Formats: sequence, C-alpha cells, structure tokens
Amino acid sequence: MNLSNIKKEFPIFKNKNLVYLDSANSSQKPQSVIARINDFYSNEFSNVGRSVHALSIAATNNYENTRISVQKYINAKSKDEIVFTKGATEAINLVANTFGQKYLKEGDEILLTELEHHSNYVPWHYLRSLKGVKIKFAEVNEDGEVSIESIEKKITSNTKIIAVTHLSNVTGAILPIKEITELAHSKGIPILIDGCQGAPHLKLDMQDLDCDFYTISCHKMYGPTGLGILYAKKKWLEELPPYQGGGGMIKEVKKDSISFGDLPNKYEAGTMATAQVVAFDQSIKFLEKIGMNSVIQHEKELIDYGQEMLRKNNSVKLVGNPKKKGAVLSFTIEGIHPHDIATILDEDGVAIRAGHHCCQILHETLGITATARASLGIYNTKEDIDRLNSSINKCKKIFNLK
Amino acid sequence: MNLSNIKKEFPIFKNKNLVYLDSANSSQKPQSVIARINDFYSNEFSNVGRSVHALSIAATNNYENTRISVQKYINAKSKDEIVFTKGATEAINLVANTFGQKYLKEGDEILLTELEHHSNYVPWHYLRSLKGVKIKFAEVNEDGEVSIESIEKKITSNTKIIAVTHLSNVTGAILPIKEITELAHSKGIPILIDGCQGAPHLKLDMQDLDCDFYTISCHKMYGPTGLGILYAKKKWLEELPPYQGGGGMIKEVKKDSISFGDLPNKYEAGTMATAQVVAFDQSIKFLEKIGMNSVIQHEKELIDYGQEMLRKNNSVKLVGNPKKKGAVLSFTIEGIHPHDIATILDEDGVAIRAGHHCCQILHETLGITATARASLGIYNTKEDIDRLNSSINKCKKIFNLK
Amino acid sequence: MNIKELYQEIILEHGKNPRNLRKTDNFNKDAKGYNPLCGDNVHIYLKLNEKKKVEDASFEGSGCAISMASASIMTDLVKGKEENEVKEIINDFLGMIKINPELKSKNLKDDERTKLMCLSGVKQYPMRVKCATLSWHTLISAIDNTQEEINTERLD
Amino acid sequence: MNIKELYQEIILEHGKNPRNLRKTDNFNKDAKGYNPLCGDNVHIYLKLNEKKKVEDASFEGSGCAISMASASIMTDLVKGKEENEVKEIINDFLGMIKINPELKSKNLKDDERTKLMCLSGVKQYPMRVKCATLSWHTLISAIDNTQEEINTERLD
Ligand SMILES: Cc1ncc(COP(=O)(O)O)c(C=O)c1O
Ligand SMILES: Cc1ncc(COP(=O)(O)O)c(C=O)c1O
Repeated sequence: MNLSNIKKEFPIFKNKNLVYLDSANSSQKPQSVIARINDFYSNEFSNVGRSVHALSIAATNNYENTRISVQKYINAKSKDEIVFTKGATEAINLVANTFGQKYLKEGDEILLTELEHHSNYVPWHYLRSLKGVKIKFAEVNEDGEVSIESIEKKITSNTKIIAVTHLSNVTGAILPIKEITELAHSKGIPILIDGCQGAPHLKLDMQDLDCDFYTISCHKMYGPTGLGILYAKKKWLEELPPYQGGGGMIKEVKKDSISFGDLPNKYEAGTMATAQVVAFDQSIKFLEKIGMNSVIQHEKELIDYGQEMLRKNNSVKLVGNPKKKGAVLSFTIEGIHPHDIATILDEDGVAIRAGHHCCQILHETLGITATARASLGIYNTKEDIDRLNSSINKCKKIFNLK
Repeated sequence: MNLSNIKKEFPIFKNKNLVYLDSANSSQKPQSVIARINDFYSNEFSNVGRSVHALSIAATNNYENTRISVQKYINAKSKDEIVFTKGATEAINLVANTFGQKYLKEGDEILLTELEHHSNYVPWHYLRSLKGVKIKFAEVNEDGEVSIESIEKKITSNTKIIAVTHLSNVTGAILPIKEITELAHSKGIPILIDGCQGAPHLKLDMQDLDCDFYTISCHKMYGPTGLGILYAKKKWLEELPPYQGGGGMIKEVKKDSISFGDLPNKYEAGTMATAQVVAFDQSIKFLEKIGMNSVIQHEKELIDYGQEMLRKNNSVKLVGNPKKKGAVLSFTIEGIHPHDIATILDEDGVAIRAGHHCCQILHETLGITATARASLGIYNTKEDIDRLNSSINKCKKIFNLK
Repeated sequence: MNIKELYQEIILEHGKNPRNLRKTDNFNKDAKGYNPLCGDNVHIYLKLNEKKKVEDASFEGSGCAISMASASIMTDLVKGKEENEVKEIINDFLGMIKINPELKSKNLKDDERTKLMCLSGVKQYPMRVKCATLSWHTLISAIDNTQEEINTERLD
Repeated sequence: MNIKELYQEIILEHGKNPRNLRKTDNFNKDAKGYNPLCGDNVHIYLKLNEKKKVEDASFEGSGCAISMASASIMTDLVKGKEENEVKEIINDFLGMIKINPELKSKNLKDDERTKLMCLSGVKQYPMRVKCATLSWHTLISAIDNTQEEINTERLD
C-alpha cells in the first residue's frame, strides 16, 4: 500500500478541506473496516456463541478469528489472553477491580506516573477509598518524559502493581516500557501498560515485552467505536476473579452457587460487540498491509517536520520535548487560550483538540490549564502540517500577535 | 410502513431461504440502521465530547439526540436518566455493583425470580460472596409465569431490592411489572426491570411504570451490537457512587482526590460506542414508524398462530403456557434432544436456538436440561411459522417419531 | 459566518484586559462557576445595597477570550442596576445568545446593547456558547444565593 | 451434505438405546466431562486389569443423539483393548472427526472402523463436533487420571 495515497482509503477525506489532527482522540476508519461492518450486518448477522444455526456458527468463527488475528498481531502466547472489552477504559477498570479485590489491602501502594490519562488513574483511585491503598506518582521531567529512574525512586516494598502509559497522549513521550517491566519484575511487581496511544503507532510484542497487562483502544487504531482489548497473561486471567457477571461467562448456575467459564469467556459477560469485533480484523489487516515499519517511519517524519515548523513559529511553545516522541504535537500560544485556537483552526478545516486531554494532573504539574493538541494518524501528510501552521498564523493575526 | 412487506427493510432477507427465529438472541438490523453506521463512519466520524472542531460538535449533537429519542421513546422524565452502556448485562452489573456498594450489608435480601436470565442473577450473586447478602427466588408456576402473589410471598423486612424480567426469554411470560412495582414501592423497596425482551416487543412508559431501573439491550431491538441502555430514576443516579472510572466522567482530578461529573456523564466513563449510539436513533425511528401497536398486534397473531400449530403437532410440547405471552415459542420433542432439532432445522434454513438460554435455574425447576426456542421479530410471518412446523415434522421423521 | 465576527476587536480587548478582575471588598453575594469543557472557572462577587442595587460587581477566574470578555462586559454592565433589572437583562442575554435575534430589555442603554451584541457571534459556535454564558449563569446563582456551583455541563 | 448422513440409523439407534449406560462396579479409573454449549455431561468409568487391559467401560450422562451415540459406540469398542491401543484409537478418531478422511489405526477391526465412520458426518457441523468428541476427551482424562473435568469450551 502506497502511503502517499493512503487518504484514498479513508472515505472521510472525500472532504478535501479536512485536515484531521485529532487521531489521539479517535482515528478515522478505512473503507475496508466500514465495508466489513456493512457486509456483516447486511448478509451475515447473528449473535455469536451458543446457537447452532449456520449464521451463528459463521459469526462465531469470524469473532474468534479476530481474537487470533489480535493474538498474532501483538504476539501473545495464547488466544485466550485476548479479552474483548468495550474500551481501554473498561479494560483498565477490569484489572484494577479484580486485582484490587484479590490482592490489595490497606497500606499497599499502586504506582502510576504524572503522565497518566484519567482512565489509568480513576479506576485505581476507587481502590483508595474502598481498600485504603495509596497511589504514588512517578514524576514527569521538564521534557515531559518519565524516566526509569523516576519510576525506581517511587517503588517501595509496599508497591503491589505499576501502571504506566506506553505513549503520552499529551507530550508524546514514549516510555521505556521494556526496562520498566524488567525493573518491576526484578522486584516481583506486576505491571499494566496503558497502550491506548502505543498500539496505533508502535510495534507490539507481548512475549518480548513480558508485561502482565496491556490495554488497547480499538477506535484509536482504525477500528470501530465501542471496542477495546485487554491483553493479560494467562495466569492472571486464571487467578483473578471474574469482573462483570452475566450470560456466556458461566459454566454452571445453581440457586446457591455459580461456577465460571474458561478463558477467555470468563471475562466476556453478556452479548459482546459482535459486529465491531468482526470488523476489527480488517483494521489489523490494514495495518499489516502497510507494515508497522512504514507507519513508524512515516509518522516520525511528520513529527520531526511538525516539531521543527512549530519551533520556528514565534509565540508557539511546544509542550514536552521528549527524546523519544510519537504521534502528538501539543502546544500553547502565549496570549491565546487553546480553545480559541481550536475554534479558529476549525474554521479552516483543521481539526485539533484543546483542553486537558483527560490529563489534569500532568497539566497541573506543568503549570498550564490547557493545551492545544494536534495528533497524527497514518493518513496525515506534510501538507497537513503546513495547513496547521498557516492556521496558527491566522490565529496570531486575529489576536494581534507577532 | 406496511408490515407485510417489512422483510424488504432488512437486507439479510435477500437470502430468501432464511427463516430467522432467533430474535430473542439478537435481532436483525433494518437497512436504515446499517446505512446510518456507514454514513457516520464515512462522512461524519469523530469522537464526541470535548473537542471543539466541527466534526466533534456534530457527532456530539447526534449522540445526545439519540439520548433524547430514547428518553421520549420510553417516556422518561429527563434525558439525564438515560445512560448508555455496552449492553443490558453491563447495565445490570452497574446497578448491582453501585447499589450493593452503597446500600447492602450482611443479611440483606435481594429478590429475583426463577425466570431470570443469568445476566440478572450473576451480578447479584457477586454481592452474596462479597457482602453476605441473600438471594431469594420468587417461584415460577407450571405455566411458566411468576405471579404477583409469588413475589409477595418472598418479600421480607430484609428485602432491599427486587429485580425481575419484563418478558421471559424462555416461556415468553409477560410479568405484571406495574403491579410488582406498586407492591415493591408500597414496602419501600426499589425495583429493577430487566427489559431485554420487553423493550423490543412492548410499549414502554417509565413515568407510568414508575420502576427505579429498566435495562435495555439495543441489539435485540433492531439496533447495533455493543450497546445497551440503563434507565434509572435521577435520584438513584445522583445518589449511587460512580461505576467505571475514566475519561469523560470526572469533573476535577487531583493527586489526592477526584470529583465526578454530572449526569449522565458520571456513568459514561471512557470513549463510548459513538457510532452505535448515533445509529440507534434509526432503530427507534424504525419502531416509531411502524408503531408499537402494530408491532404488538402483528406479533400476537404470530404467537397465537404458532402456539396453535405447535399444540396440534404430536410429540411437540410447548414450554410454558402463560396467559400473557410474547415473542417466544420454546418447546421440546420427546425423544429428540433440542440440539438435534436445531441442527436439523438449520439444514432447512430455519434458525432457532437450543440450550438453556442462559436460564439454568428455570430449566432445573422445570426439570428439563434444554429447550428448543423459536423467537420472533417484527419481520416474521405466518409462512415462517409454517416452515418451522414442517421442519419439525422432518425432524420427527428422521428420528422415526409419529 | 466569518471567524472575525466571533473575535471582534472589543471581545479581544476585553479578553486581554478584563475589567473588574478582582475581589469586591465586603461583597455580600457570590457564586462559583466551572466549565469542564474548557477548564474555565469563574467566581462572581456582588455588593448590593439595602435597596438591592448593585454597588459593585467583580470576578476572579481564568478562561478563553470569549469567557473572559463575557465576564468583563457583564460585570461592567450590572453596576448601578437593581437586582430585578439585572435578572431581566440576564434572561434577555441568555435568550439572545441561544435563539433571539436581538436584545429586547428596556433596562439596557443603547451603548450597553451594542456592547452585548458583540457577543452574539457565539451563537454560530455551539460548543462555545457555554464559554459566553458561564459567568451569566453564575451571576444568577450569586443573586439567588443557591450555594450551588454552576457547572455548564448541566446546562442546555 | 445431507442431514441424513449425520443422523444415520446406527447413530439414532445408539442415541436412543445407548450401550453401557451404567456405572461399572469396582471401576479403577473415571473422569467427568461437560459441554456448556449443549449442557451435555458425561461420566466415564473404566476397569483395567493388571495388564492394563480394559475389562469394562461404561458411562453415565445425558445429551444429544450425537453425544450419546458417540459414548455408546466408544465404550463398546474399547472393551478388551489395551490402554495403549485405546489411546491410539482415540487419537485416530479425533483426527478423523476434525480433518483426516479416514481412520488408520491398526487396532481397529473392520466392523469397528465402519461403526466409527458413521460419526464422520459430524465433520460438516462444526458446532456439533464437540458433541461427538466429549466422551473421547473424557476417556483420555480418565486413563491419564488427570482429575480435571473436561470442558469442551477449552478444546479446539
Ligand atoms: C431476559 C434477558 N436478560 C438479559 C439479557 C442480556 O442481554 P445482553 O446479552 O444484551 O447484555 C438477555 C439476552 O441475552 C435476556 O434475554
Ligand atoms: C493514554 C490513554 N489512555 C486511556 C484512554 C482511554 O481510552 P478509551 O476512551 O478508548 O477507553 C485514552 C483515550 O482516551 C488515552 O489516550
């Protein structure tokens, strides 16, 4: 697949005026994914699981095929380590809830970082009120990175689990998650990686990485909304208690007792997002066809180009300057509130996001209330960055800035 | 809309051989719903919520529009009483978890019925192990009904919540939920109605019904997979603690404390099933266009016709004989296991389901391990019932029955 | 619609140099408001005399140009007006910013009306309407002494 | 593929009147199996002599025609065979029911092979394969004494 022509694969860009720079929020969808949803509903729809009619058998096979595609894509050891959820947020809630229930008690510590998205903080916060555990935050440095040392500093003998982002959705910092995992394991601490921003932009290899949990948000990865993935080592899925209860996840139900189904059913209660799972197979195929090496190279060129251009632009200040950076360009302009920037850019068809991006702690630490964020997808081009820059200049003009 | 032509609205029935009788499991989708998903992804896609660019604003308006459509459709008092979930199962888990957390303690009782789906039992079961509460089951009678008396018998001074199905997914019994709600409230007990099977087939009026919680499964209601609805009275949503934590549901996040957003955001953590919510508006429009009176009349004719036909068929035994019955024809054939029935019917293009239909307790009570279930949707016809019957006769022939 | 109609000079000027950005001494009414969308927050202070006339109005807070300008213009305008008049003006403003083409209040002088109409461009930017109305809703809350923090997500 | 190839007379007959549907006296190996899909369950009992020869095999349980017939034919067939032979036959059967066109085991007599091949129609019905294999997997578990209940959802 030719990357210079890639916008053609995304129907939304029939609107030639659109410069979509909000992919960290949610990515656009390629035609193959949209068409698969359409086909599935139009010609093949059935619930999966326990019906034995032909539609149901085919749907179940398609559903389980995606599980295998995901397994291979992230190089997990077993397909049973792939759990479909409604989103990354649910995946993290699932781990926090079940891990907390079984293993945490008063005085135990959970180690996060100051970079974390609310979705990788609020679920752990619940354990604070419920169980009296403590939450510690590894510090972010002035470049918007979290180093292995700053993690190490906050580990104590009470640290029971570490949860860190793979790639910051504000500063774009790529964390040294393999080293952090090694460090955690050297102290016998399990680790969750919030891979929402990592998965669409970086190569994944669960067996090499060796983390205990990894969470993915499919809608940020050229897939349908309403779908996420929890990767978890089999031993955890076996040892942890179930999360939501309902149809499909049980083995035997009696009036006084219930036994739970085997993996991965144990964690997939109720009717799942069948059509979305079936279609997500196409998202993976799409990425495989391009190849993650090409994705990474393409996006690196854009990031470098964008950073250079914005650095040269007077009064624009980039937020974070990490050595390893991906997919995200956050910035402020002295004298213009980010929401005003976003509104003015939108008038030119340049879609960015403004606010705290669900990272209030990071913003407080950096001493800013809000940032403007341009985030990249595979479909972006240098022309998009040029358009971003010239709209920023228009902003400055409206606000009488130099 | 002409009901005799309604199959034309559903692309799946381009396959003329298909007799789809598995709608209680999941319904087929009309073209308008499928097209809306397609359009939304192709031309309008964006995440909802806090971005201020044009795509996001339009998506947010569409998303919130569906909330208002749902509110009107079920006649809820406020749109803030409508919470989108990933399914009815999640909706029930949400209530069980948050209600249990705040209000239940050892010795308290939860009252269910023997008719309940596992999704309206397992979430409550968790509270048994976690909190030491007791679960009681109102008895089903030999007609497969649960009467108001059998509910009343099991209420004690310790009963803290009642959770009952609106329409049984096995016997088709329609429970007297308005009377049960009055009874519950007369004793100061809140009530949850599992409306998975009720919502697609019956008229809903939350203000008239006055129940505290009502749960809906959108994929059974001609809508997309991966979407459910929790209706809850505002006072409950205000008083109960939040459920999952993450982006979008918070107000202010600090390192040592978090405050939660207002309704309905408080219960919608993380990126929601945007496309599915947007498309569900078309499901409601579709039902409104036909009119629930027509739906009810059409399905009643089919149920009556089907019951009569199956009653006349030797060796076929209908499961349950409720006075008020909807949408479901479950049966057994002496000498043929339901799974064998389902396989043979499938060979003729007749899609039914066999098993315990996530109602093991009911099956145990009725003394049968499994049933065959033909369940109806708006698209079914008397010819479908005829085809069902003649395939049953084929079964009997293969198994050498009279 | 041109973006310059939203960001008129007078808005930019008030946004940059907001009037009354301070805390009124001896205020007798106040209320807080918050807009989770922008992170904008505002704290309104009022000093009413015995005749319920506004002797002073001020605000603290931070936010986008629209919300700062709106608070600035608003606090300027209510000074010297009576509580009833203020309430009437608030309703008029909120009506205009959402649907009405014009301001109808008899309690507004011509130049006041002109100044307020500078905010009317917001109408075309639905996500930004809350930026313009935050301080006004908070003002109602202050007058009524509801003690409830205004949160724009609760407002339509 | 005709449905009658799945429900051959011999299957229907074994399904209706299963052989060895009882509990072996003095069994020395046993295991339970469960198929959550159908609710089928089976309990296999074996009596092996000192030379590891199957003196008796039986089962208890309920299920669809396919699963009952499969257990019935299987228990009939293993009687008189040695443990090694039985294991070899199981592998052969499981291979055939999934992919192989034929049974290759030397330990099967011709009439035994013919009888087992009556179950081969299941191959075309993926959701029903587990019905046919439940008792066989449970038999492995009994022989190996794993104490683990076989659950067909764990099997591919
Ligand atoms: C009566 C009843 N309750 C609850 C559910 C669970 O709904 P869902 O699987 O959509 O979460 C179902 C359907 O499976 C049902 O029929
Ligand atoms: C770093 C990070 N973590 C978690 C999330 C939550 O993902 P979702 O909203 O898809 O559940 C997001 C995106 O919103 C994110 O950027």
